[in-house]
Amino acid sequence: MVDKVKSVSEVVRTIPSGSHIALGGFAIARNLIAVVHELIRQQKRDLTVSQGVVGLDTDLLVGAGLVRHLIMGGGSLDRFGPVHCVNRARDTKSLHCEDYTSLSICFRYLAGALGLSFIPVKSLLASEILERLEAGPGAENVKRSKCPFTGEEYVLLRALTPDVSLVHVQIADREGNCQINGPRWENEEQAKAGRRLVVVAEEIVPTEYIQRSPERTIIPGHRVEAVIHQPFGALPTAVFGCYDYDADHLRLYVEHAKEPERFKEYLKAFVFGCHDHWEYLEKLGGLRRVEELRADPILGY
Amino acid sequence: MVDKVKSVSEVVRTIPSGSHIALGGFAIARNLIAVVHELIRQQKRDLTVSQGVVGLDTDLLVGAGLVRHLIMGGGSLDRFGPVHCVNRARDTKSLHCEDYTSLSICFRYLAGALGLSFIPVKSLLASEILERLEAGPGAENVKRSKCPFTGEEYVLLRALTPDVSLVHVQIADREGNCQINGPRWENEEQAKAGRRLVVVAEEIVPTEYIQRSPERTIIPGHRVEAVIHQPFGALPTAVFGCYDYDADHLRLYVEHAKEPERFKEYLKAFVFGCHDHWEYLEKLGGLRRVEELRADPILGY
Amino acid sequence: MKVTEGTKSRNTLPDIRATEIMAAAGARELHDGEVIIVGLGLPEVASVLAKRTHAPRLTALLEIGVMNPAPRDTPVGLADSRIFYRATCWSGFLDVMGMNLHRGIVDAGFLGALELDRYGNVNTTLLKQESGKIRYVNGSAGGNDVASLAKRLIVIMRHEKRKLPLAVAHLTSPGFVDGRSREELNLRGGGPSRVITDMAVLGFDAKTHAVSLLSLHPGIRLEELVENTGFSLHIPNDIPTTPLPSAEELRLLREEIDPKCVYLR
Amino acid sequence: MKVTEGTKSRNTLPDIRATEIMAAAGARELHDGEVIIVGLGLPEVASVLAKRTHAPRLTALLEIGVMNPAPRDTPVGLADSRIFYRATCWSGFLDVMGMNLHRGIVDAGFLGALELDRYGNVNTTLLKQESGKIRYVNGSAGGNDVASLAKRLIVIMRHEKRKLPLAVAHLTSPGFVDGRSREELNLRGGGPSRVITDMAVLGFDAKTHAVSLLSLHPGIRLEELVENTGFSLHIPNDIPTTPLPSAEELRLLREEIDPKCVYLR
Repeated sequence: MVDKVKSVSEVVRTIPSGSHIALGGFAIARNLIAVVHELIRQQKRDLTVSQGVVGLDTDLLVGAGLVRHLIMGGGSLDRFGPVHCVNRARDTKSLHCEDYTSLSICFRYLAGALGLSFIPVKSLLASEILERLEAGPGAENVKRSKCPFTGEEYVLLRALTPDVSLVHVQIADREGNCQINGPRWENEEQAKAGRRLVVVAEEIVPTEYIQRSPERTIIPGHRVEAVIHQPFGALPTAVFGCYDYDADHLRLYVEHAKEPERFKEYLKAFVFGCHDHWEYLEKLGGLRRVEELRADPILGY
Repeated sequence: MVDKVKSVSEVVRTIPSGSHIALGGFAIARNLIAVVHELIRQQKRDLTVSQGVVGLDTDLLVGAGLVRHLIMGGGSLDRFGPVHCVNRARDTKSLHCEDYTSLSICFRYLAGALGLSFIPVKSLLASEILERLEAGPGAENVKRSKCPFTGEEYVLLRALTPDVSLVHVQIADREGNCQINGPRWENEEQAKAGRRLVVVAEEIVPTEYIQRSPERTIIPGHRVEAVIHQPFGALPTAVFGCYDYDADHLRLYVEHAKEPERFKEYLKAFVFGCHDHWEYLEKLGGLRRVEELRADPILGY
Repeated sequence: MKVTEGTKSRNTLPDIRATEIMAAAGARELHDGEVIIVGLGLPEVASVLAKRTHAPRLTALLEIGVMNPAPRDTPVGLADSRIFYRATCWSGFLDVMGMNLHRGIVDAGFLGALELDRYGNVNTTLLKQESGKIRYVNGSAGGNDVASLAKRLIVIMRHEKRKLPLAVAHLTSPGFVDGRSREELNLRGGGPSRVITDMAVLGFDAKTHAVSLLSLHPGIRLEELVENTGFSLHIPNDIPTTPLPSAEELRLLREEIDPKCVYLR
Repeated sequence: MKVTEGTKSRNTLPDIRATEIMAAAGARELHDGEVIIVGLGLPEVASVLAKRTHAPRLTALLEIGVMNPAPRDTPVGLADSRIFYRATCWSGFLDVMGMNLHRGIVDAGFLGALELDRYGNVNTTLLKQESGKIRYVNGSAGGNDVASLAKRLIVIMRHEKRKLPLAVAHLTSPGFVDGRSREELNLRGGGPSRVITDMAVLGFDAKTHAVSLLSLHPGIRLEELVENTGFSLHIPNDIPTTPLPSAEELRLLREEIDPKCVYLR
């Protein structure tokens, strides 16, 4: 058994500026907050970021000016608001953006995970999403073609193989065998598409725990390069079965994200002003706050 | 909630001769024995059968002369012997056979499950398997092509969409939500590739049981047309967590399967000579025998 | 879906909200035994109403990988754990959007829209301001996939002139683009079948594929509708009135499905 | 793998079985930290031996969807529940063969063979009898996939003339077909690297891609080897002797890994 448990700062130091990182969050669920804060503190620049449905994690990275190229299927903070930093960067054309859809980005990761350099899809046709991809930086990743057996028209998608895939999970052992509770959106395909794979786990369990229900291992340990153990590592976003989203902090975030100047204040207070995720959790209200947010074992939130 | 529980004879009556059926067994594990016996009793003819790694179920069907066309990735009864009936039918050319590999047949099912009419694969190239497919009845299902992005040479496979996919599972509710314990080989892709889907369950549980661990639902109920409740429905093959294979009966089977005349005796005694699966279980040794084979809860066999 | 009052007399029946009429009209579009993909908000409310009335065997899928949830508390979005509760299956995009939607077994997609044009094309990506300036919004997520692949699409949205333009500012999810058939567009799904607004139920002409009026909600005048629609739509000689929700439907909506009026405001 | 004694003096060292030499030689081909796909029988025995000696961090995958099993009882095949025991992951073909093997992260495939020819092509599909009659056997299962896609392939088999022909009766799994490079064959995997028999360890010439002798097992004479090989193979001037299993390796094999001699017969 290999012990792969590392600190977040240690792992982030191994991710060079210019990398393509894939983030496993979805809107306000299981976001890679601890990692993203550290990427900002270490000022990793010119990143390419890919994500199915962009959430707070990517919004933070884009707002902090670290992202050059964004590959996304959509984005929102659910009813808390849109992803202001991402949308603003797009409005002002300070970000290259390749738009896909939930299915087509999942298929691009699936192809990557399976070692296929391309995969067909029946979405995107007759849409401006496809036209814009063909006219922009996505042109090298899509191609209209026909099925050789049925003659049906398809879009062929190029596989997406991020340099580093990052996913937040509820449970991992020290080798990286991971369980994910609740729905998994594109986590499995995205994780396995990565050339490198890092997981952030709420809880580290002995391998014997994994061996009791191996059908629940979504990511097997041998694929994982590092395991970051960071309880509450996704706050203010939710982790099913562990804790609810912090609605107060999400509202505070959205208020700040609306305005570039106020966003800088947010970064100063909650990212640059914190040495690590533990200090950040203190700013969120510390033990008392996380206990308020701790999930009910039956409801999962 | 729809109650989809039906008897095996009721379900088999809805499968016309000439159908393409996909079987979820693997060698000597989770074979569709109760269904296959009933297909033989009802003399459903000219079947196309597809399976990843052919086991006892398909060997029975082929031996009984019901199969016209076999699509397979391989076949064996593990150390109990080869699939004699299948091999003999191939030797005497009384069976059209399309040979694939574990991965390529899984990809054909995956394409079917995803609604893709084709999918690329990097297996089969430079092999006689591919040459024989191209020269025989498989010619319309494979095509060499290049990746439009990388130029890499691939084999494109046509999707496989069986008329009826059948899978043996440990647990289902009355609507057809299924859990599978142990490894799942190509069960999920094969089941979801089917135009119709029938499951045989060892145990029927209330839907509330399913709702306690929805991450374990491998096949969702709305995909399922019928649920056959048949405890010990896979004997003499094993069902992980429920019972071990019946080694004595497997040896007896292989001895009979070696010779066409003796195979007829086997069918007479264990298939035609039994009105239903309960009678067959009595012939295997009834309650006393199944209790001997019942799985240890820790070991699963 | 936040309701901001416009210039029109939406709510002529003081006891029944426009959103309640919409939810009931939406529920009536769903048939028992169907498999549907729903977005959050009124589509989800309408699907729960259908399930509790005439369509108990409806299967509801959420793109994130949730089937048949029965939430106890009102979720704020698809990523809210509240909507995972008591589901019968948790999987992911590949299963819901791939092995169900792309597989061709989803009978109806039920979504909201930022803009919808006369051929049922939907925009959820960006808005063009009068100055010509572009403001990005959420993008497609599963919207384009559902519009492309579901056997039919039901859209539920506020009836405002700027939200129903002649042509959308960005064609995120195709309807009958340029009035062409779905076959011509190489799309598998049947395309938009209904648009349910707070003024009317709209359909699509079988030949021209353009939006046509199917029924006006009680108390809405035809002139109001025309005034608040950005394109000319086919209007039948006899205009039916959208049925009001029944007393039982209202009770379910108000007491059980959205008692806190999160989506029925 | 049932052992039927041939015409050769396989077992010159009365205390050590040929299968034990094979298992130890196979284990030495596996390096710590590698990801391997193993077939049942001697490949699995060898991989467990490697894991218990020099390669504790070896990851062993079974195509059926089992990772790192630690069986307590000897399984009769891949479908035997005994080999599912204490695994760290249960999935399926798509994960093991797709998301690992086809993804290109499997360092070595370790399989048996019915026939293997001078370019390392493997047959597991059929046998041609001397009468010309064809007898079908098991087919490929994962064999072709592993041979096509693993970074290198290790084959373990009995050394018999009919099992090592000039050309296989059916090319199920490609090696260096017609002596061509893997690039020319459009195959991703590196191809066969070792053939471990009960007489010798064989390799492949970097230029000709033909089988060459790497070492003879203790007590095996070169003439015997040549006599029992169906093709001419490159023989070095100095022929090394395959190391015997160490005392500890023998103890592990006999007392812990296959105490009932199911595979080490």
